[in-house]
Amino acid sequence: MERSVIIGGEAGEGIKEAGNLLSRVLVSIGYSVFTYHDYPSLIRGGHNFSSVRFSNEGIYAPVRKADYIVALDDRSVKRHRGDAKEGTVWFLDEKVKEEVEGTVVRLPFRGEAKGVMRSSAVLGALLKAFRIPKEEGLEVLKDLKNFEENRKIFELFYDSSQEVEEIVEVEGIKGEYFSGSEGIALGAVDGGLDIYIAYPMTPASPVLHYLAAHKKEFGIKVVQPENEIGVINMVLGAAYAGGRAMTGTSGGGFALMTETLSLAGMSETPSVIYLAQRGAPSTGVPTYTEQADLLFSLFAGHGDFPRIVVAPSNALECYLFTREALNLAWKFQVPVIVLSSKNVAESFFTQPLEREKVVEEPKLWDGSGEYKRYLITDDGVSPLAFPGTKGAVVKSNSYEHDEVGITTEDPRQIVEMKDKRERKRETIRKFFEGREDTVSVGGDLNSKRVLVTWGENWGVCCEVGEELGYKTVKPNYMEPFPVNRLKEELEGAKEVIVVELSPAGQFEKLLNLYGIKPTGRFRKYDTRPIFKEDLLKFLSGRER
Amino acid sequence: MERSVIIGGEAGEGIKEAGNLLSRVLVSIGYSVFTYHDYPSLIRGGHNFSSVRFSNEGIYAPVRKADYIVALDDRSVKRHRGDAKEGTVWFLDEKVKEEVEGTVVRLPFRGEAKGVMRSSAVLGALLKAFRIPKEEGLEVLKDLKNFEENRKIFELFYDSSQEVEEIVEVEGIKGEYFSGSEGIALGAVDGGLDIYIAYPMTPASPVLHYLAAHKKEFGIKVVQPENEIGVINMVLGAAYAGGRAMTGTSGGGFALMTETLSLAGMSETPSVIYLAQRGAPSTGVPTYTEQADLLFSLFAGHGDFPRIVVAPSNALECYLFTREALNLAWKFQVPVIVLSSKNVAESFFTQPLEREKVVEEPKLWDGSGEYKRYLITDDGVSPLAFPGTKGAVVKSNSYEHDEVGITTEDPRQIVEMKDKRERKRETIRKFFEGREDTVSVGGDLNSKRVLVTWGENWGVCCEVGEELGYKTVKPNYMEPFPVNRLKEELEGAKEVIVVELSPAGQFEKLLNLYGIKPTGRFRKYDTRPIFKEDLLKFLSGRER
Amino acid sequence: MSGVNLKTYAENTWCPGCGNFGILRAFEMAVEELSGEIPVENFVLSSGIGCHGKIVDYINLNSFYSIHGRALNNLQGMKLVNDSLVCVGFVGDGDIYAEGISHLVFAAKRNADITAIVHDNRAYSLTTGQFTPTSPSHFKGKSTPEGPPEDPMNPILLMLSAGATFVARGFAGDIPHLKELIKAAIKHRGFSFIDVLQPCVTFYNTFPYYRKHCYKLEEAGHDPTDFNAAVEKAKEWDYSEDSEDAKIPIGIFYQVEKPTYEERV
Amino acid sequence: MSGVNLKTYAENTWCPGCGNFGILRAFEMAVEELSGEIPVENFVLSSGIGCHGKIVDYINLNSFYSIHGRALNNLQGMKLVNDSLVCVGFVGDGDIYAEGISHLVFAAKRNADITAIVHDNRAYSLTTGQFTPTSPSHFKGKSTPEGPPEDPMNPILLMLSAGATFVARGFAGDIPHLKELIKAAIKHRGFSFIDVLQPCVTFYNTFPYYRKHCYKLEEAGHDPTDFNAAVEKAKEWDYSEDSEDAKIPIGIFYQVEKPTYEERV
Ligand SMILES: Cc1ncc(C[n+]2csc(CCOP(=O)(O)OP(=O)(O)O)c2C)c(N)n1
Ligand SMILES: Cc1ncc(C[n+]2csc(CCOP(=O)(O)OP(=O)(O)O)c2C)c(N)n1
Ligand code: SF4
Ligand code: SF4
Ligand SMILES: [Mg+2]
Ligand SMILES: [Mg+2]
Repeated sequence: MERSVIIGGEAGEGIKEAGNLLSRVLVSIGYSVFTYHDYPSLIRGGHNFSSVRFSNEGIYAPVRKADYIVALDDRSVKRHRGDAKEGTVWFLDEKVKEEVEGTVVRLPFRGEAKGVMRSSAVLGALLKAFRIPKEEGLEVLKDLKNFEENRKIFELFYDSSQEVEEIVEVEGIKGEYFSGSEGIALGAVDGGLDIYIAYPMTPASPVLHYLAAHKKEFGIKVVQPENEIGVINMVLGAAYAGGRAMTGTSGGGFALMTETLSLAGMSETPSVIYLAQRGAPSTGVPTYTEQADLLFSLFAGHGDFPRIVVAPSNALECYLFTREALNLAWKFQVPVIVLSSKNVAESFFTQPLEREKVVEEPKLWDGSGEYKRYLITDDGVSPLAFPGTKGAVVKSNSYEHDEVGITTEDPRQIVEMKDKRERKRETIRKFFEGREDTVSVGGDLNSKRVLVTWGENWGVCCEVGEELGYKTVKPNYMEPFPVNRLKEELEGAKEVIVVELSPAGQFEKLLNLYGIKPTGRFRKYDTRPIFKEDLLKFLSGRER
Repeated sequence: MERSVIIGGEAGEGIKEAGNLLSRVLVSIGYSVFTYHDYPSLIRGGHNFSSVRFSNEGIYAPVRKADYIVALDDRSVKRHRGDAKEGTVWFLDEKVKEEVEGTVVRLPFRGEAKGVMRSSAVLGALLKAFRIPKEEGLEVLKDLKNFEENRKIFELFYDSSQEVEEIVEVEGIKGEYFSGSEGIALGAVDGGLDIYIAYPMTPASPVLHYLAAHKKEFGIKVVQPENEIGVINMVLGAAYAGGRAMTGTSGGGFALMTETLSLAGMSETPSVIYLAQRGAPSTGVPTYTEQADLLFSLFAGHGDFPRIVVAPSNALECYLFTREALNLAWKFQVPVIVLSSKNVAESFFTQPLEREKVVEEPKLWDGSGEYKRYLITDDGVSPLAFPGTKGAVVKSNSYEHDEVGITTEDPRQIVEMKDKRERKRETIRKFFEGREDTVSVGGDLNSKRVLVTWGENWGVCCEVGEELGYKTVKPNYMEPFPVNRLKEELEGAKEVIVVELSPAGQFEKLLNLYGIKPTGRFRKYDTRPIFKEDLLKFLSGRER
Repeated sequence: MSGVNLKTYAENTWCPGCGNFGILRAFEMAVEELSGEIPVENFVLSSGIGCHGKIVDYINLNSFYSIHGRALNNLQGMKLVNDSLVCVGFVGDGDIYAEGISHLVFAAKRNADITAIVHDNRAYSLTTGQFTPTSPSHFKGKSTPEGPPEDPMNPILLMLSAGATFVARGFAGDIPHLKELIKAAIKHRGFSFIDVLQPCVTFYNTFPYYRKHCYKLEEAGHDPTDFNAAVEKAKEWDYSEDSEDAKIPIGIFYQVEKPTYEERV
Repeated sequence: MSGVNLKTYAENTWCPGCGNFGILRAFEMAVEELSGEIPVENFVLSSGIGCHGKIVDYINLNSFYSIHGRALNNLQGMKLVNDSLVCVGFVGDGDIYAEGISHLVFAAKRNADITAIVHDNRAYSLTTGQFTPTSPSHFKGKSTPEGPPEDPMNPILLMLSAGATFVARGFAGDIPHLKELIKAAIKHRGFSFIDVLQPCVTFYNTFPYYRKHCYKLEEAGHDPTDFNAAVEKAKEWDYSEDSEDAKIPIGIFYQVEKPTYEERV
């Protein structure tokens, strides 16, 4: 059993909230829900919509077509007429003039509810349609600020709307309903975060907002400095002083951080940057998606230095990979980039989330002898000490330096330090080598036809792969790139189709760099996610 | 006939000037001179040296060992004792205490001459040693500010020093003696430069200084803004308004420009960035060399957009490639990066320089109809118009936009614009495809053993290649990468050795990306140039 | 000069009632009134990113829709290569008091012959309401639910000390007055700065407060050639005060003639 | 407190006679005198890139040798996670008045509890002598052979208007006085700023001029709690004047107590 619901209207009238409220009810009665939120870059007006897809089996991808369409205005009808199926049920605001085919329920959404409160109206109408008991709705409304007002509106619409079909409670809760952004935030906290330092930028800001709202509960500091360059340098300062620090931004802000990224590499300062990709280049299409910062994230910063880039594809991976990212940064004293994109960050997933603090102790100075910040070691990792430690003088340096951290221009010392950092790169590579989980595998596991993808396309690839008989493969780390593990999974494949959201094919270039030559490609770059129908159509086209 | 001379002393006492004065004399009597200047990051004291190598045949690479060593202090003797051969003649300041073997001439350099004036003393001593007539020296001194004082010192040392061997005048002037930086500056001017906008950064600053010193003569403006972000945004503004603008920086400054690089890509604003690499990461080893910004320069900036990256390897290429860079930027309305490194920028070469203005007219609006800044065209290039044009409203945009330049979030328009930019990428690729000069070839042309390299290593590879029987190959454009042309030259090679100055092997990664798999590698990363002896030793080591 | 068509086909997506409409209207009127002296094709606008930035999509004049914080430098580049251009930057308070503060300070220091109109709504609005450098410490934004842990900056004072040769404050709710300020700023040779109090009806609706507390410097006998008096007036309201007896001066605080950057380069 | 060994083995590569030696000496003395109250391991230094930046290689204390323009933010990050650290930034005039001006303005606005010591030699010296924001317009640098086409900024005035709670000027040629300023700055809770007139004997030897024209604010009866008086004193010498009757005040211009950023976050 699977259904999908589109809710459309203007920015500021609770579209996203309606989608999330509905989703939460569905999750609470046992469904797996995937919610895609689509909104342009404006504050009031325009056209927002949320697409809530739910099923009694796990789902992680958006679909275009909807069984139910709620339209608060004419624009929503126009935009989504093409998303209707035969039998789609429409819930229209009573003032809507556009004509639609099929079943129509007219309700005074705008007349009876104001602004964001309309979300409760929509919830009432839909729960009634699904014959879901009122109480289920009240349970999720309880958490709202204006519970009483919302309750009234909800009940008004519940009572005055129509039943359509019964969405029954199903067995077994499928998980928590949470977004990639929430996963990132919680992962950071459980990875030992002390301070989150960020400048607002879509689609990374939800992490900032979430952490700011809960900073007391989490026992962390959250600050917003003057600009991204200020941000990343505070992050490095905090880390140098022993605090686990992290920031989040999107492509433009990340670009501004790249000089300091190189400083993190040279000074070997642990740091975590969450980079949420969006429509690019430049300001681009800021509230929509793309995967065209991949090569930038891998090669940003002048000079050679090791880094780690992890690429979660859903909320749970956001949680797990970010938690690991903090530990990796401190284990290896390198910058770690958590690379997501708008539809990882802002979509909501239903996944089991078992929170657990995992804070590994980094390699620390044992207190004996003279402290040398850049002690040459076999694995390239030097013991850490922090300012304030009696007997240690901790000297960090952006110049090439000797073991103590004092500037050097001596060719031999330069080579020694560069070799040390390159050994660290190798240590990191070995750390991941052989780890099964560096690559995810799904779809039809025995197929010789393979979809290879990364990030937000994972859900849709797996689902379509299963339906059409493709194996699906995804590297979870982009650096160090799990080339052997990936080749293992691609061995014997007759067809290797790379699926990505970059017009120039950045992921394919990365595969090429490691000697992997795909036989076909699906590139989407209208900045919208790959809807299930898109990929089905593309692959079916190929079969014929 | 080939000789090499090392001149060593402290910063501030005219070491570099001595090297250049000597070189100019040698060039004026028919020699090809290559001069390597080695200096640490300080203003007074420390140890500077210049290595002047000259021959009656063209030479373009540094050697370690010297036939003549001038040492103004003990440190210079200690540093260069290992650079002496059997028979090396030493010119020591009379106060030097360190012992040396072989012929020694002691002179009161420091006693008789002050600061930078010591360059004339050294020149006097060396010209006398070479039995080069005094007049030749006076000819080059003439251009100095304090000619009279310098003349006196020069003559004093000429008269009081000793002859060693005769360096005769040889036939045919080999060219102009100029540095890569001067090549860049002159190339920019002859490519139609209107304004140079830069923030000081070693080793790019010499271009700023040279252009500032000659701005009236060249009829250009030269300005130094508050920081690199300010710089690159002025560059874009200037270009938008119709001025040919360029900037120069090194890795850290370039990093700061990357957000705006992406803006140049999106807004399709012609712009030229001269990126002079140095010891990295971070502040690194600022007055020394490296080639580890290659992949950064290729992938910097968020999102996909076409760019061009040219990589000159000597002064003449600096001139030619920069002149072309300005024209390419305007022809295709893309950012063009001129990628050099310290020893291209600051070494001096003897090469024929035939200056010629080459300023191609870009694709301009014909004045008919409504002006559309981003008109969709087959080749992806839209006609330009500039503000101030009657009847045209010129709208540039960092957001995704429609043809007029107004922001759009419409998926179809987004795809259209991205396709347009990708078509432009293809137009650029085709423009270069089949052009012989996208790759340089040298050394032993018939050999099946190949050295493949780029940038500053070209000279040394060619020379060693010729001596040891290696063909040498160098791409002159890193983007679009001349992969076919390169493969053509590598066809049938039994051995392909990649020579580069990056510990992590960035150039090799790039070759891998295009399916080229070297069989061996020589990576140097002590931030010093590849001296001829280094490569000879490495390759001879392989043979055994 | 009603012959000038300044409208584009772009859909206006500002919230109904937004202070930005006032700035747009005042600017359009200024351009119309100036169009006798200044050919419209010589106008170039540039903007940052934010609600304010959208203004360039709505005006049918040359424009460079820049990135966050950089518009003033784009304009300086233009002016350096074509002195006949009339360069106007529409920038935001987050945009130019935070991200781009270095460029603002230096445009003033240099006396670059451009005009900066700051849409000072004291919020990062397009990114849904975080505090900016001019938000008061009681502003509850998404990144600082209890208010920013720092006091607001006083951009008027900052510009005076940075060397700006035309320093003014306008109010988006007083269009005729703002129009005159914009005209004066454009006509001023050298760097002109207008901090426009622009209520954001969604995240920080200051309309009622400003309406009540703003008064006009020119009506109060202020002498804009007196630097010390300008400093005093700048300090009269410090962007954190929200009391009932606050007095907020609008108008020209300071204006002086000095050679421009372009003349000196 | 002669037990503190503050020297490192790094070779000092400043030009003989450089004003930086005076700053180094004054700081060493200040640390020694403070070492009874402040454990040496709690000091953290950070610096920009330039001749000034080398100072951290020469002092055997914790240090973060940062990149051009960013040291103050590294320090702010440190202070936010460990309030017991005593954070001192050695920054350059090119470094923090040009590249890093945004960070300076905001460190002041926030009242971050760190100290900024600006080695103000009015030149980019390590990059061989270009003009900086405090170079006078007659400074003939390599990028502006005829002098910069802009007037210098007045960092004292700028810091006052940005909200700094401790604003001072020192002279590298008066070590005992500078030492006292540094001690006062370090002890001040909140953002402390010292513009140190630091002659660069190679590119801009201002020693004779400063020696002749500097006078001490504390000896002239200046009241550092009076903001208006501070502004007046800041304007007394504007970094462009080089006449024979210039008077250059050194000492504390302004000091006021305010909650720090770290307390408020
Ligand atoms: C480098 C960079 N950082 C962050 C952003 C995200 N961003 C877009 S608009 C904006 C807020 C702008 O605030 P303001 O300038 O005050 O404009 P307003 O929306 O209030 O008019 C921010 C931070 C960006 N586009 N670029
Ligand atoms: C981002 C960046 N831009 C430019 C440089 C080059 N640079 C190094 S030192 C310096 C000058 C510093 O001047 P100042 O801060 O006044 O220091 P001083 O040498 O005068 O002490 C510059 C521009 C750099 N290191 N990083
Ligand atoms: S959010 Fe505020 S500034 Fe933006 S359009 Fe709406 S009212 Fe105006
Ligand atoms: S160049 Fe100037 S600032 Fe640098 S060390 Fe020499 S005298 Fe000091
Ligand atoms: Mg704002
Ligand atoms: Mg300086």
